[in-house]
Amino acid sequence: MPGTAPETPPEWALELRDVAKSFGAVVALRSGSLAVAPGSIHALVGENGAGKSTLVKIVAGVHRRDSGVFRLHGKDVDFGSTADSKSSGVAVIYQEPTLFPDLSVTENIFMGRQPVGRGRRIDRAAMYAEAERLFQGLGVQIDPRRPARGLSIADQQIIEIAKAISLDASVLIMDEPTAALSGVEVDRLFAVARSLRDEGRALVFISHRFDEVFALCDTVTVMRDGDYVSTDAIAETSVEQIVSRMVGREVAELFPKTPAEIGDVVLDVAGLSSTGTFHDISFSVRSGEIVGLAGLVGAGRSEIARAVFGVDGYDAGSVHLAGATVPPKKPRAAIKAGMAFVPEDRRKQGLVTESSVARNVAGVIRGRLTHAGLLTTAGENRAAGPWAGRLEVKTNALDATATTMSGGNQQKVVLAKWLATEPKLLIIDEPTRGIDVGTKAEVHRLLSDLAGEGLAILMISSELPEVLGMADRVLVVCEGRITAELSREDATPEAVMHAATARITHAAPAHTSEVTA
Amino acid sequence: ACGGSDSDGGSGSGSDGGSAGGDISVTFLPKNLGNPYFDISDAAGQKAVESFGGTYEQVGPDAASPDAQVPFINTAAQQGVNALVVSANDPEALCDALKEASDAGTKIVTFDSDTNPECRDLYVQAATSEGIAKKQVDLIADQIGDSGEVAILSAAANATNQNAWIDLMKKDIEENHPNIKLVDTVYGDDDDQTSFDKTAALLQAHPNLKGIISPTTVGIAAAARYLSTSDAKGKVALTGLGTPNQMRDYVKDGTVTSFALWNPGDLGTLAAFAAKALVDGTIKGDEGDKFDAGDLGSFTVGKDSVVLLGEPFTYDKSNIDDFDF
Amino acid sequence: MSTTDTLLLEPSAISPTKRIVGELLRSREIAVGAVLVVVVALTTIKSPDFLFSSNGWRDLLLTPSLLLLLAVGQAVVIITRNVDLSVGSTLGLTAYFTGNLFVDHPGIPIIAVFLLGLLFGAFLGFVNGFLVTFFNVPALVITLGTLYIYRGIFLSWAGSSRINASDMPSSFLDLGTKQILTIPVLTIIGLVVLALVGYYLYTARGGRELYAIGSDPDAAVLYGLPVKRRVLGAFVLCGALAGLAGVVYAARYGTVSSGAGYGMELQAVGAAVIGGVAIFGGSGTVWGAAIGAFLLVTINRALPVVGISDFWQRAVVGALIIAAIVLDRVLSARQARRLVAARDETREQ
Amino acid sequence: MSTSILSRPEGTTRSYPAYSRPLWRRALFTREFAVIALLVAVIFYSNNNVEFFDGPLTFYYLFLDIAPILLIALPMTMVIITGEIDLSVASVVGLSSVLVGQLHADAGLSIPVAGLIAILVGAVCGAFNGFLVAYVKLPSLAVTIGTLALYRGIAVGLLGTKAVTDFPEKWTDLAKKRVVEDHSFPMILVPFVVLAVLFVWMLHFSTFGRGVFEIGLNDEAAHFTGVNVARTKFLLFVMAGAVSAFAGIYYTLRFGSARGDNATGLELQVIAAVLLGGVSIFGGRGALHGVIAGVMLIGVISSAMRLENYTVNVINIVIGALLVLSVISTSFLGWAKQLWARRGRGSGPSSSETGQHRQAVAATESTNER
Ligand SMILES: Nc1ncnc2c1ncn2[C@@H]1O[C@H](COP(=O)(O)OP(=O)(O)OP(=O)(O)O)[C@@H](O)[C@H]1O
Ligand SMILES: Nc1ncnc2c1ncn2[C@@H]1O[C@H](COP(=O)(O)OP(=O)(O)OP(=O)(O)O)[C@@H](O)[C@H]1O
Ligand SMILES: [Mg+2]
Ligand SMILES: [Mg+2]
Repeated sequence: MPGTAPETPPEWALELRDVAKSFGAVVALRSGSLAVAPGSIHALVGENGAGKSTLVKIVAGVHRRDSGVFRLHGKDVDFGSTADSKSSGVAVIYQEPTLFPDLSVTENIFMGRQPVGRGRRIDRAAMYAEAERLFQGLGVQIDPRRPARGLSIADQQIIEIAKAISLDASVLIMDEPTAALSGVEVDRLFAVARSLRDEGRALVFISHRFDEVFALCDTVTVMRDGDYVSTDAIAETSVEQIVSRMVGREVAELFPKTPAEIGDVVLDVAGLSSTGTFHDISFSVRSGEIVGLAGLVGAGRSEIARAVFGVDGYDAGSVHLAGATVPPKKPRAAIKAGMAFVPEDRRKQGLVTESSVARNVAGVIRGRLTHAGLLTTAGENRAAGPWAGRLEVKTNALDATATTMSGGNQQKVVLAKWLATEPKLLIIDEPTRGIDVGTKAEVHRLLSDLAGEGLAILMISSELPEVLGMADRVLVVCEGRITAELSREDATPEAVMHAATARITHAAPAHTSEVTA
Repeated sequence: ACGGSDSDGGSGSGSDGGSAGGDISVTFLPKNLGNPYFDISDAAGQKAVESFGGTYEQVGPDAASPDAQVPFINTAAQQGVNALVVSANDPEALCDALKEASDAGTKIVTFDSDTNPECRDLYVQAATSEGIAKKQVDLIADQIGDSGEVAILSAAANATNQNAWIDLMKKDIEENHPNIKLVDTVYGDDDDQTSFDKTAALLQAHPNLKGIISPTTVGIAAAARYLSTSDAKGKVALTGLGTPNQMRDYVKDGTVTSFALWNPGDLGTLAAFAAKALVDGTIKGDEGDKFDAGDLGSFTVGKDSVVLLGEPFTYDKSNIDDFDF
Repeated sequence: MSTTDTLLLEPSAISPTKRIVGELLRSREIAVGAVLVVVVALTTIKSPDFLFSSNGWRDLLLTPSLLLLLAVGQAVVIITRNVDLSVGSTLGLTAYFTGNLFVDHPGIPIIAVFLLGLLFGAFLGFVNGFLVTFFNVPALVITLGTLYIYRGIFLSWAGSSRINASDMPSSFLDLGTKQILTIPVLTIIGLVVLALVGYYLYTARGGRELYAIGSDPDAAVLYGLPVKRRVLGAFVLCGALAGLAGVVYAARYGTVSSGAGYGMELQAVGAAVIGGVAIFGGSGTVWGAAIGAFLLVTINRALPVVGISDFWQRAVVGALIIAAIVLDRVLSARQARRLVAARDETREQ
Repeated sequence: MSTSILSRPEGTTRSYPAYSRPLWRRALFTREFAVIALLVAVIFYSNNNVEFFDGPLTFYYLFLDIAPILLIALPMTMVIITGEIDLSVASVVGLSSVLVGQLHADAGLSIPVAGLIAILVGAVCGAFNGFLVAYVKLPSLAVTIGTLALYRGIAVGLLGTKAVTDFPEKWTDLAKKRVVEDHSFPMILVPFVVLAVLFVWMLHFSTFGRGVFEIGLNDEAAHFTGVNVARTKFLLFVMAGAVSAFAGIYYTLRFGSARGDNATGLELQVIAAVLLGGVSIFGGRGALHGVIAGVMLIGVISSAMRLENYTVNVINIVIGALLVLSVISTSFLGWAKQLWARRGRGSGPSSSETGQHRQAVAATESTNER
């Protein structure tokens, strides 16, 4: 039920009307519309796969629309490449950071338009000075000469933002720029965005976090299944209204946490340390319990999880699962012992996107599927089918690849793969990152049900509501150390944030004493 | 006609001419393609084959290795060519393939570089190994005053004929030239660049070097080129086996005094006629068999089914302009 | 810098001179250069002629000039995360083309021959680049194919003819050894090319874009860089330099037969890798590649002088290539460990 | 979702078809099938048009010639599927050849013992490559360029000017013997078939093989699902070394001559054949039947062209062109298909496709390739 597109006022900075785009048989965008006025911040929301990023990429000149109207400042345009859009004053921050790891952060910002001196020589001094000026404006301290390799996702995102700002564009589009940022950084980004708006630029902001949308934006456009749904002034709408438009149905409760019976200790981590990443980490997870690992981005939560599972090594400490020692650096052994690990980066770590759904789902259990020494595709299909079905993965056949699946769907494939191993402990890193509300609720319900069945769950999340809504117990990590352990009742946003920023704000040497048992 | 090639080994009797010439197919298989020496001999071979009305083919690998030659021998066997004229990159490695071709009815003539005797019907030898070795030793001894350090720049490390000559040269030097010291043997793989660089290395490694013998046409040309552009020009003597066209400039500019070679064209011609004689049954390859080789005259098969072209000929400033190959 | 909260990363507080000195000390180019100096020194101790005779000095500079050109071109292509395996064949084909020019057009000016050789090589490089960029297919496969094709064309074209010294004018051949202020002309050509390419890569936008493309080709497309044009340019440059190397080959060796340039492609890649050009693109310099070429050739020349038998030389070269890349990895691993440890320190403050 | 997740009885939720396309389309529209079809076409054409091709010796010689490539292509396929490459295989062939010769001639060992030692040394050579690539994490292209020179250098150094040629007739004959008298299949095909079955099982029907593909597509994800990436790569390099050494023994016995320069340049032929057979150089894609057809195709074309008296240069041009065409065709077909699909849907602004655009799309999609 696509709504009617907004009326054309005299001067839209960016205007898209009934834009369509297909990739082979996949219709990514059926009829997308978006109109952004200069001097405003416009939110674009929609479920995973609604076509937001596709719309962005059409504006950026990465894709060409199949049909529809595309105007910039009232003029019809048709970008054949990203260079075209850039020269027309459009800056885009893509959903995935697109940095050149070998080059310095400054070169990353100015690539292709470096300040040149005599004889078209690049003026490096001017470039570094300009970069420092940009960073200062953003209130961050990054060595302009350091290479982009090794930057945390948050820092990468900040470079992307600096890059976009430096373009001095009249239209700035940000596709989920905050997905990897923590509160402080988000605030700073918002300040910059507002000042850009006040300079009369048009901004498009894409996010799955409604609090951010409401805090920052003036107008919001909702998309669903490649169609335009509605556009409203923020002041005249509500979260419930937007959610129901996005989903087109009633969304069940977002955090359907049901109390489960908490049993014996399943995972016991003692004194885990790894130089440069985390120190002296001790905690345990019981069966039926969901333990949340909270903290700022870059605090080292993922590293802890990776070390526990064994994809990374550690210098000291021990990991026990159901009483048995889990050897370090041996994921196979951890799996055998009953551990499952849903990593934070689905596309890079969670699954082999170019492999079929069946092979992905059967990926960990295929050792068991070998009969008479033979592992066959048919066998994998038989084993994978039911698990894909149980998690309601949306695919038309088991040999389809996960390449073009939406994030939520991919997450289900990853979950199916690990649940197929029938684990005792599930470690899940950012279970709903980049996932829309509808699927989010499904994932949460699933986690709650699994805990109800006696599974021990260690959940890492940067979304405070998720941690607070789902966890029985919250561990707060700050700069590689556990700075607080809070029960469900004690875990208020204030308490968690306090512990998460403890060492930064206090810079107290006697930090360990803050850990509450 | 070139000196040294007019063999007087055997009178011109018993030749009944190329009567049964008919449609004899002869395939030439050189060590590798693009080697100037074989280009000359094979071209002469072609002329000879066409003169008796046969069909000529030249095939070969791009690098001088035996494993690359074998498929071409196999192909010749499949095609059932009447005769295969081959210069062997290895005395042993080609044997089985040649035997199979022989079983398929193909006459096998080796030329320039031989296989083991039992693997072929006839070997057309340019000159006796002793003769070639002695010639080169004599030339270098002459040029350096019969004393001092010399080195050898050879082709591939496993080249049959090269190694045979090198052994004979060593012996000859030991026995007859006590003041000459053979200090090094290096291998240029019959590649211009490698031979060139190895020459440079020889001069670096042996500051007292007085002479270089390079018993291969590629090697001697590359060495001459290096010497002609270096301080050692005129101080380090160079000799060996070379073709006049490649060496002319270096003889004239004084880098090289003299070098030796038979006429590779005559070698090709003789091989072609030998092949024909085998095919039409004039000879069997036994010792004492006689056959006619067109302008070259008549030849007699010697011990081990070897036909000898003659002795190497010495080229120097006085005669080099008389030759064009 | 007024903000003092979240110290994401430490900006460089050290002085510029200290930083530059530090960078130099850590640079791969210096390390390889040092090895080169050691090799030359050791060999010279063994045989002073290696450096101090006029021939020794000349050959020291002259012999690597061929590989230098190939390595520079190869480095540019590798920086864009591609590779050109056809350079050896391109060199051979151009060398033969060069010789033929003299045969067919006696009296042709030498500068014209250099230009035509360059153009001919550029054309062969263009074919590679076109196939790679237009069809979006892996360079390794394409250039493996053209390695065979170019060499096949070379052999068919050359057939039974070859180019001898007498086919080329002596003024051209003299270039092979001519020296200006004791520096051989061919080396000067190589060094000028090196300087031009190095300068372009470091100071021009286009040069930096080559690094960006190699660092992450997909990001380069999203960024709006002219990826195809740049990669095509890199291949054309590599081909042109291989073509130039072909002319140099003809001048230096005075003879061109079908073996010219055989197997040089792996040497060129090897030189670039030894010189610190990352095989997966995005980093390294042509200076490094040039020093790598000098090292590779000089080791080859030094081995016989220090008395290592002819037969073992290839083994030693192989071992040295391995040693160079292992050393590089060890050094960078140590640096990474230092960075990690430094993170702890900043946290403890 | 109130019922149990972990142990819910099957069949309560939706089920999926196993395949999205019918069998014939899955079978016919593959690179492998295209190579096989081309091979059949070339054989058919040659049988009718090339004199002597239908003779009794053609396939016998063909198999003798391509046997080393066939053998080495098996492990090489797996190495390339993991996204690595091994350029040192031909040098291992040379080294093994020299070792067999020296151990037999100088040390007086029997051929089987000498061969076994050579295979062990080959495995050690492979292990050295594998160690540097898998555990030290060096790029395989660079590592094996180094060992290409190193192993060849050792082979040449060990042997010097000597060439060992006196091998017992029993063994040299075996290398050329036919499986059944008067048939075209030489004995070397027996170990090849055994190895081929083993490798097909390993690559296509074992958990190890699934890991190999996953490593090629996404080695990080493979690591996260418990695939031992380093050990897998290491083992593959060991296999490549051992099989190359075995090929070296065959080489030595077939030619009756142990030489350090045996099989020079073979590595590029093997890689060309593997790539022609449909294996992606970026890893993750490929199948052994395609590779075997690819090796055969190169062999048959060379054989037919030699019978037509083409020399090696023309054959090289054809093989090179085939390699280029084979990779171009895939991307060309994909592009044509895309264009076709778009045409079918009617015109829009996109009917004026530019190269730039294709590039951008290809780049976003080419992540598949990597
Ligand atoms: N290159 C492509 N090829 C094929 N299908 C694609 C491609 N890019 C996107 N799609 C499909 O188009 C649809 C829209 O994707 P898009 O990335 O625009 O969604 P989105 O709204 O940005 O979702 P998210 O919130 O998860 O980022 C999805 O179904 C996706 O699978
Ligand atoms: N000061 C630093 N310099 C360089 N890299 C850093 C620094 N601090 C953190 N990192 C890196 O940034 C990355 C982010 O850390 P990590 O993923 O463990 O954080 P997290 O708490 O799991 O956050 P999230 O999962 O929400 O991104 C890590 O790879 C870490 O090594
Ligand atoms: Mg998106
Ligand atoms: Mg994390």
